[in-house]
Order: sequence, then structure tokens, then C-alpha cells
Amino acid sequence: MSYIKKPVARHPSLQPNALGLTLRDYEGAMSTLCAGCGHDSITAAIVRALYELDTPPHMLAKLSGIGCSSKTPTYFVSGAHGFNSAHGRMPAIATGASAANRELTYIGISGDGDSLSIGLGQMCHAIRRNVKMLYVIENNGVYGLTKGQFSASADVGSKSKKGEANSQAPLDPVMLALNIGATFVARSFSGDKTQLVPILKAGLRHNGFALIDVISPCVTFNDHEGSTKSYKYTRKHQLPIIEADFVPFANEITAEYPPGSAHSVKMHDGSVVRFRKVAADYDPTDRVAVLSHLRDHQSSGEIATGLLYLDESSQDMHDAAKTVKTPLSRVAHEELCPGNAALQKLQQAFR
Amino acid sequence: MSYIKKPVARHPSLQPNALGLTLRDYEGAMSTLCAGCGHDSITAAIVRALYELDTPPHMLAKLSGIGCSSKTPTYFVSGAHGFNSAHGRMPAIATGASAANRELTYIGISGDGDSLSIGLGQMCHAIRRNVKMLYVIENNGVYGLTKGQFSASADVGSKSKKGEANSQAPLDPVMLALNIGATFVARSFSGDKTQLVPILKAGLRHNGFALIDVISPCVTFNDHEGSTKSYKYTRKHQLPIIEADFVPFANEITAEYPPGSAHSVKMHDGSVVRFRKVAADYDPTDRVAVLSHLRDHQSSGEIATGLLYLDESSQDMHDAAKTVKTPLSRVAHEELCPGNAALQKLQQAFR
Amino acid sequence: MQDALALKINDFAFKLANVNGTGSASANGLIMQAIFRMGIPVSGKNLFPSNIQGLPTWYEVRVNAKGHTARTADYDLMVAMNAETYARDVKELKSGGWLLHDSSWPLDKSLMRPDVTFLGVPYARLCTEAFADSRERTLMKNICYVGTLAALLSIDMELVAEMLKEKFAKKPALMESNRKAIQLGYDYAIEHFECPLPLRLKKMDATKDSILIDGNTATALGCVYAGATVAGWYPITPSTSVLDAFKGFCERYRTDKATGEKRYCILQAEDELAAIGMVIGASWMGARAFTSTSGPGISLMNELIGLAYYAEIPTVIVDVQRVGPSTGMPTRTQQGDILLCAYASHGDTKHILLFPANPGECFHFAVTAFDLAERFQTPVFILTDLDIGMNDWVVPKLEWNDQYRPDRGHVLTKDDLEKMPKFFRYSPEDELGTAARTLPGVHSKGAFFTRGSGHNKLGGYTEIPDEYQDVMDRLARKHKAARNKVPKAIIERRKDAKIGVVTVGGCDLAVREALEQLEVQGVAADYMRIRAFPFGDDVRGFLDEHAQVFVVEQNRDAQLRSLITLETSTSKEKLRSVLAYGGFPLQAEQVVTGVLSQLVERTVESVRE
Amino acid sequence: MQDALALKINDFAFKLANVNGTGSASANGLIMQAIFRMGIPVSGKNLFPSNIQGLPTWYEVRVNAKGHTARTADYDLMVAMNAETYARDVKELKSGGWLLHDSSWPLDKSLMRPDVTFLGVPYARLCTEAFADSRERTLMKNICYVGTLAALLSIDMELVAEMLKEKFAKKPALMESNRKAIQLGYDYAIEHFECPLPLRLKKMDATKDSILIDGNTATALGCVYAGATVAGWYPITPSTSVLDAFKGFCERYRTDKATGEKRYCILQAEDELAAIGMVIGASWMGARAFTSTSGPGISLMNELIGLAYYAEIPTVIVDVQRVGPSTGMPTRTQQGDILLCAYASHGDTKHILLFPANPGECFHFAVTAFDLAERFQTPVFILTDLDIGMNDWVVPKLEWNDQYRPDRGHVLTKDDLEKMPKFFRYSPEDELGTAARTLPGVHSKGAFFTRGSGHNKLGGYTEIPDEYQDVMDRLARKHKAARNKVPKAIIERRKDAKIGVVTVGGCDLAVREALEQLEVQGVAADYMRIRAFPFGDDVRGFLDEHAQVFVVEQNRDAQLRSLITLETSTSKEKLRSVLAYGGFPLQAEQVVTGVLSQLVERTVESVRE
Ligand SMILES: Cc1ncc(C[n+]2csc(CCOP(=O)(O)OP(=O)(O)O)c2C)c(N)n1
Ligand SMILES: Cc1ncc(C[n+]2csc(CCOP(=O)(O)OP(=O)(O)O)c2C)c(N)n1
Ligand code: SF4
Ligand code: SF4
Ligand SMILES: [Mg+2]
Ligand SMILES: [Mg+2]
Repeated sequence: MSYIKKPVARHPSLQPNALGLTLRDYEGAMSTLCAGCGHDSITAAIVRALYELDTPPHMLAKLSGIGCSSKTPTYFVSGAHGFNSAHGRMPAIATGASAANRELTYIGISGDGDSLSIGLGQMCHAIRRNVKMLYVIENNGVYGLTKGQFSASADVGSKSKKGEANSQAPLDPVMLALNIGATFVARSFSGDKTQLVPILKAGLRHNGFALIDVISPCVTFNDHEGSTKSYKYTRKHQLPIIEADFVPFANEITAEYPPGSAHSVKMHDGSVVRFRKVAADYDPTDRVAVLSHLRDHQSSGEIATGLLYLDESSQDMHDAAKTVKTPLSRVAHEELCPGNAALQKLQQAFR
Repeated sequence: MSYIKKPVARHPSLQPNALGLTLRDYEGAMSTLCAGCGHDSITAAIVRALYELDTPPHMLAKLSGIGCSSKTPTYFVSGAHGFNSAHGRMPAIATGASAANRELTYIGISGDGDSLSIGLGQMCHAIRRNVKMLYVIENNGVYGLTKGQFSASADVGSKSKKGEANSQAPLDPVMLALNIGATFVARSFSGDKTQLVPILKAGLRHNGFALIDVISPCVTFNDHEGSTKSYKYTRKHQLPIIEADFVPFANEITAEYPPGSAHSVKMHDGSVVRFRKVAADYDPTDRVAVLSHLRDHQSSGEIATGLLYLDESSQDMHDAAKTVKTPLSRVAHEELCPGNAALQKLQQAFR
Repeated sequence: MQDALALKINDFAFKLANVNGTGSASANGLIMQAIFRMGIPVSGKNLFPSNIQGLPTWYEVRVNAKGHTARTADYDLMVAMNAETYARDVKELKSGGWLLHDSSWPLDKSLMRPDVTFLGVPYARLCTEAFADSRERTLMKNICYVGTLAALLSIDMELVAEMLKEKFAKKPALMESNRKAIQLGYDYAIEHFECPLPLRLKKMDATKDSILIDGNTATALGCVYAGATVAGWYPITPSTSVLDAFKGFCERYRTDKATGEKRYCILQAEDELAAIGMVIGASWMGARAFTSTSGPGISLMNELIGLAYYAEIPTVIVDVQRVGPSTGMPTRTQQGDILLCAYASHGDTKHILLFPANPGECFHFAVTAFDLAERFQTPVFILTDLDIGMNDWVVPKLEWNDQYRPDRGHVLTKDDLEKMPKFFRYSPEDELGTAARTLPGVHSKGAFFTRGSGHNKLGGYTEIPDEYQDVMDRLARKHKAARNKVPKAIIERRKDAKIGVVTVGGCDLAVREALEQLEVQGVAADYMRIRAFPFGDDVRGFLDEHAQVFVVEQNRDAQLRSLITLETSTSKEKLRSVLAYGGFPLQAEQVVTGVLSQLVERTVESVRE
Repeated sequence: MQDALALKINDFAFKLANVNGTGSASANGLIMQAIFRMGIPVSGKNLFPSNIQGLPTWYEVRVNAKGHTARTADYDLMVAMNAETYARDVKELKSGGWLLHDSSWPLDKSLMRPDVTFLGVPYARLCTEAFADSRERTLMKNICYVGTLAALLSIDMELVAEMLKEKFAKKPALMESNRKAIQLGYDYAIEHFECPLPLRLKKMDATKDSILIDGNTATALGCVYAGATVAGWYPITPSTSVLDAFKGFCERYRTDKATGEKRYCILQAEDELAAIGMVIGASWMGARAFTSTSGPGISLMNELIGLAYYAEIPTVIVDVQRVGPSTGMPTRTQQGDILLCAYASHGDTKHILLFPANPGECFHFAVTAFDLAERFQTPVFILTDLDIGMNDWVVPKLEWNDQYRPDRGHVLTKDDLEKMPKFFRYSPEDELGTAARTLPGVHSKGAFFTRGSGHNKLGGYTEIPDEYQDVMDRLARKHKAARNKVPKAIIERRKDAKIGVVTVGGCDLAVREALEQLEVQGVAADYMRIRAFPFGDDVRGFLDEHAQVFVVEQNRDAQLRSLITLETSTSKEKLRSVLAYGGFPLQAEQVVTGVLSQLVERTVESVRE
């Protein structure tokens, strides 16, 4: 833990957003993570994204499982509703929460252990349901809070602090998510805030499950030589293959970006994600193409980053279920209880 | 349940195998499944595969979770060690069993509910560990034993008996397994025994986790019009894209099939899998190619079947862990207990 | 033979042996319903296998004018339609009874019984002659015996006809073949047997204000009326039909006719760990949410139940108990999850349990469960069992008070929050040991951080002993405060009763019947049926009043008795157990012998002393 | 000030306040080890946060010639190295005590205490002058105070030097800087303070036949010696180090020097549901297998524990208890899983529990656990806790009997099978209520079908009540039969003792110390430490002998007392609870007040009566 607050915290932009709130209003308690932990940079990016999106703090629900990563919801937006739940169970809890109140904005923070080991099943099924939420995996290749065991995202050959090499094939959340039909898939690096912030914003506006896998080095247990999740290694191998700008509804100039074109995708709420390709002929709306494209980078040892895939046409959980627009938690009892007359009528069938 | 035994059972080939056992010796208790259930045909194929491979019954361990599919281990090889465990937990139990005794042959039987819902995490991690076992998913798109709810493998739009359409994207065990690094991936159809038997045999000989997804219609809850897992639908859309013959070690003529060539793959124990391509330029040893190939079929609504992918070069769980060849369950106590002298020596470090 | 048996009117039992998946369910349902409509107290117990098609299955019907409709194993009549179990079925029939069988095939002479009257009807032949389609022939064979029984037991054929009309209103063809089959069986009986048997039915009007309903349907209905909007569940016998019914009712009552929009959200989870997680998430957001499962599911929910307890999130869990341990016998009934549910999860935890005894109580307790869960901000379990949940019961018509409004417990409104300087989740403590909560999205001041890790009374993270204990002690007080807010026990006293008999849930009818029999044998006992945990003063009072108390329950380890021992001041010495845990619904006989045998013991002992 | 305090030799306590992740652990370890090597009974309690780096952490050392080394909260000396907690730390120090602090910065005057002697050493300055590298400066600051304490408490510097040699044999540079830092702190003290303090250490030879070891290491060692070959686990504080140690020992003793082949297989599972599954699979195959976890893990294993119980598969589960419910306080100690483990899973289940009190017993009970698990073919829990598992304890050297051979229980050999006509898994029943099992792959006749669903005594699937009950009743007999095969209780009697005090596990030292204090105050009590469940005749005997029994345990709900109440004939009335559950190791004071307060109550009551 660092007694000095993170940079962002030290010099908050005093510029208020549309709600009249400053960046500082989106901060949380002081981090208790190790100084230099990648997770803290992600926290800072989340703070900025929410601030720039003018999110009313109390309309935000931030959930997590258990782990160093899962501690971070305490470190942003004190004014939001937080739930630091149980190890690997956040996806189901978020699903239920969203079922009950579709009005709030949901952010789930998880770790590679929390999401790819104990929580693998729940994460995959939350993706299948396309629960409307931003799902952040703070991926460091180890179990930080339990002191550095390999996680399921550790690469083959990656060395532990004690020097032993991991022998099991890694689970790549990006590939996995694309494979099982995720509608928003991104990868970034805690050290690359410029890339991170717009992706987070787009994810927060996505009409469904927005998964972002963020390589987030664990300085204490996995930042050494031989680790493939260290700052050094990631800086060396990270390759932004597509850049995304998020253009909120207001400032949108539709003329320029014919909706549907591969260059810009119109979000559910009218805002637009504008893609600027870095890698030639990369189409972030073609799942199959994206998959093979990523495989190529993988085999050449590169970590492709960016908002890799986006399908805004899909239905989220509520669309598919045809749930009322009013949050179920607010539907009046009268609208829910059929009453005695109906009961008596019904019981004629029970004779 | 049919009071008459399945055909195979009625006319057992009286021809004894190398162990002097006939087909009948590989049968189990009478099936209590619905007459016509796809699972029973798979049982019959397993019986034949084991008979043809001359497997000593008591050297076989058959495990399952819970479900109609998971009941089937009772219906084959009465002389084997059976374990009908708990819903979704068979992969872990099989992993532990194999860790304790690597000499036995392991068959795990599961269902789409057992493997893709409650057991998804465990199946994926068993694949990661490359546990040496044949893993059969008897896939009918529903929870049979609990009377027909959609499972995670139900296709979008597939109709339930009551007529409602499934809205969630299906999990495809084949794609999933390929994606997370499975070393043997196959798909077949309970109605296609000729294709099934050689695949099962190859899987039983594979040096790692051999996954075979078998479409196995549920005649009672998912064999109606509008279902995409019915006999009719599957017969119509199944497309064998690659044929595999299994050539046991003995009868192998290495000359003809240069090992390593795409046409034939030499198994760990010396036997050979010979591929005969149906689809042109299909290479069952090239993961990426296989993936895109399968996607193409998928998008054109075809169910590609066959031994789709095989990597015999990989290490199984024990190879990776460098476990002794002797089953751990048989290692003598003397070899495990360091004894008092060692204990006294060790304790000098505890002063 | 027959004279051996006196005339038995509205007081007998019969059993039907079938093969499952052959339509016998609907035939047996018809019989049960007809008797019900004749105004006679009746019960039907479906003893089915954990299998979909082809295995033996039985259905037991008991009629009893006095309303004693608990299960009984002494059958006056056996309908033996399953060749596979024929031998066993013949044996089970009581001496002097009648056995109805399909005489299309010769009877196995070795299985004849001189003390039983065999009535043969060539069902297979009759149906082969009458019906063309082979599948129809098998199905109608079973419908056919409905007619025969109508003749033998004098079931009102008018009623039967009426029921067919209602049942097959939309399927005239099916109605016709059913009618035909029934008539066939009826005519054959009239023609060949002396009908009715001394065993017969006579119209009463004991059921006109009652309905025929299973517990799971009633539970689901209760959840709808309580205003539950979110359900997270995973299929498991015998609880699946709770969600089937909930879905049905929601489609009917909660779907906007115009837009098709749904005022509910049912989530079929990937497993029970997810199901309970969804319920916790939804309740956290302020919706009324529940899950329904059985033993194995409770085991899997164990970790998150502790989270809901410690983070104080209202959670309603329906446990339709089946036979454990492990997979056990999924289609058999038991009360084996009492202790597990009372103390579910690691660390120090205690929960609220409700024990309905019949579908009527399932309906009302479902509503109570939500009120208690929100009032005490904690998990509440509704423990029913397979017998209550899946069998049809005759219960008084359900009534609903339209004045009912959900008890949301201590929840702060927008205005409350507006007025207060600062909100803390876990204090101040009110008289129930709870503290005010807020619902997300209502007001910026209402935001707080929920956690399953150590927290102090302000909701802040803590690792300080006193702060931790502070909250844990309040949770203990809270559970204690629930004592007299939960449903009271049902207590029935008898003159000069020396002993007390305590029971729970589905044991009700059998125990009440047993007490009558005991009284006849000179043993008067007071009765108490516990309906909730924690135990209220009424329960404690009853226990204190009696020098000897028998606890009747359906499990091996005397779980209710254990809970009483731990959670009341009753001395163990006076508690004795009567246990039945084979998986079939409890019978009065089991209770009578259980009590008598130990009364004897007792005297022997006192002699010894 | 100092004269206010008499000379205290080998009988005092001090506390060190640090920031975690700054190397204080190794400094504190050095001190503890040095005192141990001086032959003085000592204990060290590490009170650390659930965090990796930067939060407050404390280490408490108690030396006591008489061997009373349970935790005590009355500190004679405070080493206050953490600015963040300085205020709290000053307060906690007892009157007349000493406070050692870093005088590089001025002291906050408002926090001065007249009744305390403040000893300032400019650690930061000293280290900045002495060391170049900044990281080294922070680390050495902590090492530095080791020297000061050596001077103040007269810790033998020779010993310290020796220890450094051993510790840094391979890192001469590190050794040098450590030596230097310690010397700095030492010299400064000698120069500025009157050393040693009246508080001081004097060599004894009470520890020469002892070792310094934590419970998790000892448990792991026991598993190695028991011949466990398969471990399935998932990381969780405070149990992770069991597997770290097991791995270390296996690499050392079970790896073939030549081939590098391993005679063990450790599976880091994806979660606890998988971990227990792996153990069950491996045990089914005949290997000795175990898992190690803490509360949340036990909750997740709940379903499969029932499978192991019902299918009768030997299973060894280590539960290093931490504070619940839910995530609770992961780095604090408690005994809150006793009831959960005793009855884990749905349906009727009962398990065998072992309760080691210190690392020595952890070693031996680990071996016992495997013997019992195989002998009774059932799950066996080893319940330790964070205090036992993660703190270093002084225990007698471990001895191993090379004659030991695993008790595999009732297992049929190839020959046995050869001779017998047919093998049935669950019968015949032997005197322990178990039946013979076979190991897969041994003989064709040995094959059988294992299931968690209903089965009869031949191992066949069943849904028939009697057949099901048959097996369930045997399981109950089996658990009962284990009573006198489990480790006996430790019983210590006192002359004219009127009351009995019962406790379990890590409460041992504190309770024994408390009983001495009580005796001084005229309250003589007999002592019993329960070491296993089911309770043996020894336990029952002790309970029967005493008219009043106090049960001391570390949880809120009196879980051990509850288990005694349910599983013995002891009347509840005579059982009283002394509970401590804040998360720190138990102190004698808590026991003394707990007992006295209730003794008083008692008399008051009797007056009332
Ligand atoms: C049921 C359960 N099992 C195990 C643990 C212990 N545990 C806490 S965090 C954690 C892993 C965290 O790893 P990850 O999700 O990658 O987060 P990180 O600390 O690396 O950010 C584990 C195993 C737990 N809290 N609960
Ligand atoms: C923990 C648990 N939850 C739920 C169940 C109920 N259950 C039994 S089988 C089954 C699903 C089986 O579906 P599948 O695996 O596809 O097998 P199938 O019957 O379709 O062959 C379920 C949910 C259970 N036995 N255990
Ligand atoms: S241990 Fe690793 S993941 Fe955890 S806070 Fe420290 S650096 Fe971050
Ligand atoms: S229900 Fe379906 S899956 Fe089960 S046995 Fe019948 S046909 Fe097979
Ligand atoms: Mg991690
Ligand atoms: Mg299925």
C-alpha cells in the first residue's frame, strides 16, 4: 500500500463533469494494495471513465469476488453501491442484481483466479446470458492474495518467483469469450491508460456483457524475469491492433460515420465507438476473422490489445426475456399480486 | 426401458477376443433408459470398442456424474470398476483416480447438463490437465432425467416440447475443447455406430484427454419437430468430414503410413489412427485450420462429425508431473515414508 | 371370502401397480379426483422411481370419512397391472382383500392366495379389440381400469364423464377414447362381478370447500402472491415443479397482454451455487427473490448462505427434501435437512426455518418467508418434502387478504435519507436486532459497501476483535428476536394427557391419527406440531409442561429432536424419538408402535430403578 | 519508574508493531528463535492483516519459565515501529512498561505516558548512515531493533551470530548487512540505556529436546510419513502452507535422485469442489489422499463429503479454521467449523473429527487420520486453526516408529478374492460396522459399482425402504464403533476438584494456565481436552463424574458444547460455556473470568432457589 495517493488522485482534474462532479468525486478509499500493483492503475482508469461518462455515483453498482483485484471496488466511487462477495461467485450475483434492477450501471471486477479457476463456469454462463455489465479481469497470472500460486492464465513456461515453470496450457479469457459468443471483447494493459479509458467507456455503454481482460502485473509475486505477465514482458510484447474512440451520444456527428460500417459502431444509447485500425484489414465486427487474427498474433508471441470485438446488435438478458423496462425491484405490489378474486377463480381448476 | 435387450446384446459375436472374452462379457446390466434413447446406442458402441481393444474388464474404470447419460456406466462391462458420482463432479474424481492409478483405462460418461452447466469448470480444467481418459458427452440438448429443460447445448431457436424456443447461445463442447487446448476432439452421432466405434477406440488409446461429443437424441423430451437434437434433424444435418480407422499396434504396417504425415497419426502405444479425408484439405492435426473449418460448417448449419482433431505429441498429466510409472496406489510404504532417521536429521533445521 | 370382511364405506385403501411412462398417472389422477368430488376425504401417494420410463411405479389411494388420509400400507384392494412386480403386489394385499388384474394372460398359479379374491378383466384384449393404434392400446389399458374401479367401488360415473369433458375440452378425440375405455372397464365389471364390493364409496360433503393441490404448486402460488419477481434455480427432483408452476402463474398473471412484457425474471442457473448467487444479488437490489432446490442443492449453496447471513441479505430458499445422503433416493421423501439448514455454512450461523405440513401452509408460509426474510434481513428456509411437494392433497380453499402489503422490514426511503446526515448500514440497532438498509439507486446517501469479510457496525472493514464481535452478537440477538415473530406451533390437548408428542411438517396427519389410536389404547397424549425455528415461547411452554415428550420425525438422526435439545432449555432425558426414514410417507402405525414400545421400555426401566 | 517494577526473569511479554511486507517477520523470527535456543519456553503470535504489503501487523512474544506460553495481552515492552498504529500501541502497554521507538522523528508529546519508560533509538538515521540502498535501509531498520532487544533483554549475541551464519550460509552479503544492523542496534542500546532492563532473559535448558515448528508444516510432515501420495487442494489462508510444506517434503524425500520421477502427485485444483473430488477419486483407487482447506472450502466440499460418507470412501480433510462466517477474517483464528464438520452434507451424516492442540499433535494426528479413514472407510477431519497452523510453537522433538505400517482397514487381497465365490462391497459387516473393500485393478472378482444413490448391502441400486435403512443403520453403527478407536482425551485431575473444565485444540495452554490461577484463587478444577469425535468412554466418564462442567472454546455458538450435548448422555444443565471468538488466540485471563463469573452466578441462583 502506498501512503501517497495515486497520481490521478493527487491532481484531480478540477473540471466538473455534466453532473458538476469532479474526478475526485469518483475516487474511493485509499488503496491497500502493494505500491506499484497494476490493479491500482486500472482503478484510476475506471475512475476517469465513470467521471467522463457523467455516471451518477449512486446509480452505479460495483461488484467483485475475492482477491487483491476484487478488493479494488473499495478504491473507486465511494458513492456507489459496492458488493465484495465470495470467491468466483460475482457473475451470478451480478446477474441476479441486474435481473432485479436493470436501471443501474454494473461493473464487475475480478481476477484471473476468481474468473478462470473457481469462477470459470459462472463467468461463461454470464456471457451466455449476455448480462448487461462491464466485466473487468485484472489478469496477473497468479493468485496474488494467496501469495503467488500460478493461476489458469499463467503461460506455459512462465516462471514462478521460486523459479519453477508452469506446464499447463493457459486459459485465455479473450479467446474463450469470443468462442462462446461474447458480444464485447477487449484486452488491454494496466500500463496503457490511453487505450484503457475509451474501452472502459464503450464497455460501460455496451448493451450486454462487456469483457475486458487487462494484463495487470503483480509486482510482488509475478513481476520478475521469466514471468510473462511482468511489466517488462508485457510492454515488450503488447501490440495494439485496433484503436477505439468512444464518442458519447451528444457529441456525435452521425454524418461522418455511416452506422454499421466497420469503422464505427453505433451503441444502443446512440453513442458511437469509432475504430481506427492499426493492423490492416482488421474487422472488429467479424467474430471468425477476429479469432483467426488473434491466433496469428498468439502464435507469433504477441499480446494483441484493443477493443477486439464488438457486436452491438445482440439482445441483452432482459431483451431476450422481454422483462418490463421498470426495474422489477420497483414494480408496485399491486402489479405483482393477482389478488383474491383471481385466486378464487384459479382454484376452480383445482377441484 | 425396453425389456428386450439391445440388438448387440441379443446377438453377441461369439468370436472371442485376445483375452478369450466375447462381446457379451463386455455388457452390463439391462438398460433402464427409455426405449430408443440415444444413450443406449452409445453404450453398445462402447461395449464393442472395449471388446475389440481386448481391454481386461477389471482394468477399466468407468465414471459418470448424474443424469440419464450418467446412468449408462451400469449398462456396460459389469466386470469393470464403476463410479456413478455426483452431478458435474466426475472430471475431478476421474482426475484424482488417474493420479492414484495410471495403469487403468478411464472412461468418463457425462451429459450436456452434467458437463456444460454444473460441470463446465471441472471439464475445462480436466482438459487443461490433459488427464488420460476417454470423456464422452452424450449430448441431447436437454436435461433428460429432470424432464426436459433446455441445457447449455440447446441451439438458439430450438423448440422445447412445450413449444418455447431457446434464446441463449449454445456452448459447443467441440469448439470449446479445441479452443482451450484439448489434444483429442471428436464429434459423432449415436445413430452412426460405424463412425463411433473407431473413434472410441482411438480415444481409449490416446495419451491424454480424449473428448467425444456424441449427439444422442432424447426420444422422450427432445425428439420432436423443431428440435435441433432430434434423430431426424441430426440425420439430416450430420456431415462426416473426416474418417478415422484405428489400427491396433499389432496389425500396423508402418511402411504405408509415414508417421507424422497428416494421413496417419501414430499413437503413444504404437497403434495408428489412419485418416481418410472426406472434405478436401482437412488436416486433423492443425488446430487453427480445424477451428476455422468447423466454423464454416457451423455457419452453413452443418454438424461436422468425425475425429476432428488429434495431437498425440502432447504430455498427459503424469508426463507433465513426472510421476513414477508404478501406480501411486501400489508404491510400497517403505518408498513413501522417510523413516525416523530422516526425521531426526530434518528436525535439526527446526531448532 | 367376502363375508369375511364387513361392509367398508368410505374407509379403505387401495394400491395401483403400474409401469411408469404408460399413462397410469392420468388414470390414477382421475380416480383420486372423482373421489374428491364425491366429497370424501382422500389422499393419493405416488411412489415413483428415479427413472423416466419403464420401471415399476405405484399409486396408493386412501379414503377415510374421518379425514385420516395419511399413508397406510394395509390395502383392501390391489390393482396389479405390472407383470414385473406382480408377485410382490399379491403378497402386500391384506387378507380378505381383492386383487384386480389383467386376465388377458393366465395367472401364475403359484401366486394365488386362498384369502384373496382375484378379479380378472382382460384389459389387453378389450383394448386391442377396441383401439387401432398400438400406443393408444397401452395407454387405454390403464384408463380402462378406471371404469372397473368405478363399478367395484361405486364411483359416480356422471362425475367421471364431467371430468373427462373438462380435461379434454380441447381434445374431443382423446376424450372419446377415454370415455370408451372407461365404459369398457365399467361394463365388464358390472357384467362379471357382483358390484359394488362391500368396499365402497358413498357421497359426502366433506370436501366442497376444499381443493386438490400439490405443495410445490401452492409454494409457487405463494411466491407469486408475496410479490417475488426474481427466481434463480437449477432443476432437481422433487423441487423442479415449484419453478414450473411459478413460471406458469407468472405467464398468466404477470405478462402484459398488450406488450408481452414480463413483470418477473426467471433465471435457470447453471448450478445451485449460481442460483443462490442470483437470489442474493436480486435481493441486494431490493427485489423479492427466491430459489427452490433439494438436499444436494442446499449443500452446494452452503458457502453463499453464510454470505447472506453475515452480510444480512434477505434470501428465501425452498428445500423440498428428498432422501439423502448424497444423491440418495431422489424420488423418496425424508426430513433429513433440518440440522443442515438450521446451521448452514461455516463459522457461527443460525437461520430461520419454516415447516409447512401441507400445500395450504406451503402457500401461506411462502408469503411469511419473504416477510421474515426482509424483516430480519437474513436467509429463510421453507422446508417441505417430496410427499408434500409432489403429491396431491385435499386442503381448504386458499383465501387471500387483499389488504396484505409486503413487510419490507427496516428500509429507508428517499425522504428518510434526505433528512439524515449520514447513513450507516449496520447501526443503529432496532428492537429486532436489525438495522436499517437502503435499496440501491434510491438516493446517493443510501450507498454502502456490502461485504462477506469482517465488518464493524458502521459497515466498515475490520479485523478488530471487539468490532467483529459487536456485529456477531447482534446477529445472535436478531435470531433470538425472531422467536415470536415466526408462525406459532399447532397445539392440541387431550384430557389427562400424560405425554406430549411433538412433530413437524408432513408427519402431521399420521401423528394425529396415531394419537387417536393411542387414546383408544389408553394412552392420552397432547400434540404439538412445530412450524418454525427459532422456537417460540409456545413451543418452549409445551415442552416444559410435559414430563415425557416423543419427537416424531422422518430421518435417522433425530434432527428435530437435536434442534430442540440445543435450542430450548428442555432436558434431553425427557425427549424420546420416533423415527421413520425409509423414504415413504409416514404411517400412523409407525407412530403408535414407536410410542408404545418406548412407553414399555420406560416402565421396565422404572422397575429397574 | 523502573523500581516500580520488580526484576522479571524469563517471565514477561512484549509486542512488536510493524508494517507488513517490510521484513519485520524475519527480525521477529530471529528474536523468537534466539530465546528458544537460550532454552527458555517461548511463544510468538503473528497478528497479521489480510493484505500483502503496507498494513499494520503485530508480533507478540511471551517467555515463561513455567511454560505458560499462551497468548497474553499484558505487555511489559512495546516495540513501536509503525507510525500508523503508534497511538494504539502506546495505550496497550502496561503501566511501568518500556516503549522502544524510532527516535529519528520527534515523539508526539500528546501520546507520552508518565508511567512508561520511552527508549528512543534513531533507527532510520542509523540505517541511512550505514546502508546505501533504500530498500535495504527499510529492511535493516527492523533487523536493527533485534540488536537493541538483545541488549535490553540480554539475548545471547553469540547465538544470534550463529543463527545468522546458518540462515544466510548461502548469502554472505546479506549476512553481513544483517550482522551490521544488529550490531548497530546493540551498541546504541549499550551506550544510551542501562542494559539489561530488570526485564530479562536467563539461559535455561527447557527446550533442548524441543523444536520450533508451525502446525501446518507438522501436518504436512505427518501426511508424508503416513504415506499420502495424492493431494488435491486450492489455495486459501490459513491452510496454504500445509501444501507448500507437503510439496517441499515430497521433493526432498519422494523424488528419485536418478530419474527425477516423483512418488507423489499434487493437484492444484480449480476450486475446493474439485479438490475434494480429486481426493475421493484417488482414495477410491486405493491411494492415501488428502486435501487441506479452511471454512469456505469446507462449505464448498459439503456435497461431496456426503458422497464419501455414503459411498464409504476414505477421505482425509484438513480444516485450518479461520474466523467466519463467509470470508470473515481470513487471518484471524477461531474454532467455528466444529458443528459443520461433524454433520457436513445434506441428509443424515456423521463424521470423525480429530482436534490437535499443537504442531506435535498435528504430526501424529495426520497419521491417525489416514488410519481411521481407511479403517472406517469414511471422511476424517483434522481440525486445527490459524494459531496452531501458522504460528511457531515449541514442541518436543518428533519421534517416528519405523515399525509403523498403514492400517488399510478391511481390504481384500488378490488371494482373498481368488478364494471367495463372489464379492459384495457392503457385506458382510464386521465388528466395526465396516465391510471389506477392494482396490481397483487387483482382481477381476474385486470389481464393484460405487454410487452416491440408494444402494443395498450388496452394493446394488435400491429404492426399497428396508434395503436403504439397512445400510444407513450400519453407517450409524460404524460411527459409534469409532468411539474408542480415536485418540483419547487428555485428562488432568486436581485434588478436591469440584468442577470440570473441558476444552479442545489450541485452547489447551491458556486453559491449563487458567486452571493454575483458579486453583490459587481456591477453585480447583479437573481438566479434560477432547481430542476427537465421536466421544469415547473416557470423555463420557469425565462428564458424568462432574456436577458442573465448563466448556471452553473459541466460537460464538458453543459448538463443542452443542456436540457434547447431542452426542453424550450428559445433561445440558451442568454444562456451561466460556467463549472467546474475537479472532486472537485465547488468553488465560479470559478463561479465569469466564469461569469465575459463572461460579458467582451459580451461587446467586442457589440463593434464589
Ligand atoms: C472459497 C474460497 N477459496 C479460496 C479462497 C482464497 N483466495 C482468496 S483470493 C484467491 C485467489 C485470488 O486470485 P485472483 O483472482 O487472480 O486475484 P489477485 O489476488 O491475483 O488479484 C484465493 C484462492 C477464498 N477466499 N475462498
Ligand atoms: C447438485 C445437483 N443438482 C441437480 C440435480 C438434478 N439433476 C439430475 S440429472 C440433471 C441433469 C441431467 O442432464 P444431462 O447431464 O444432460 O443428462 P441427460 O439426463 O440429459 O442424459 C439434474 C439437473 C442433481 N442430481 N444434483
Ligand atoms: S500481491 Fe500482487 S496483486 Fe496483490 S496487491 Fe500486491 S502486487 Fe497487487
Ligand atoms: S428421458 Fe431422454 S435421455 Fe433420459 S432415458 Fe429417456 S430418452 Fe434417454
Ligand atoms: Mg490474479
Ligand atoms: Mg442431456
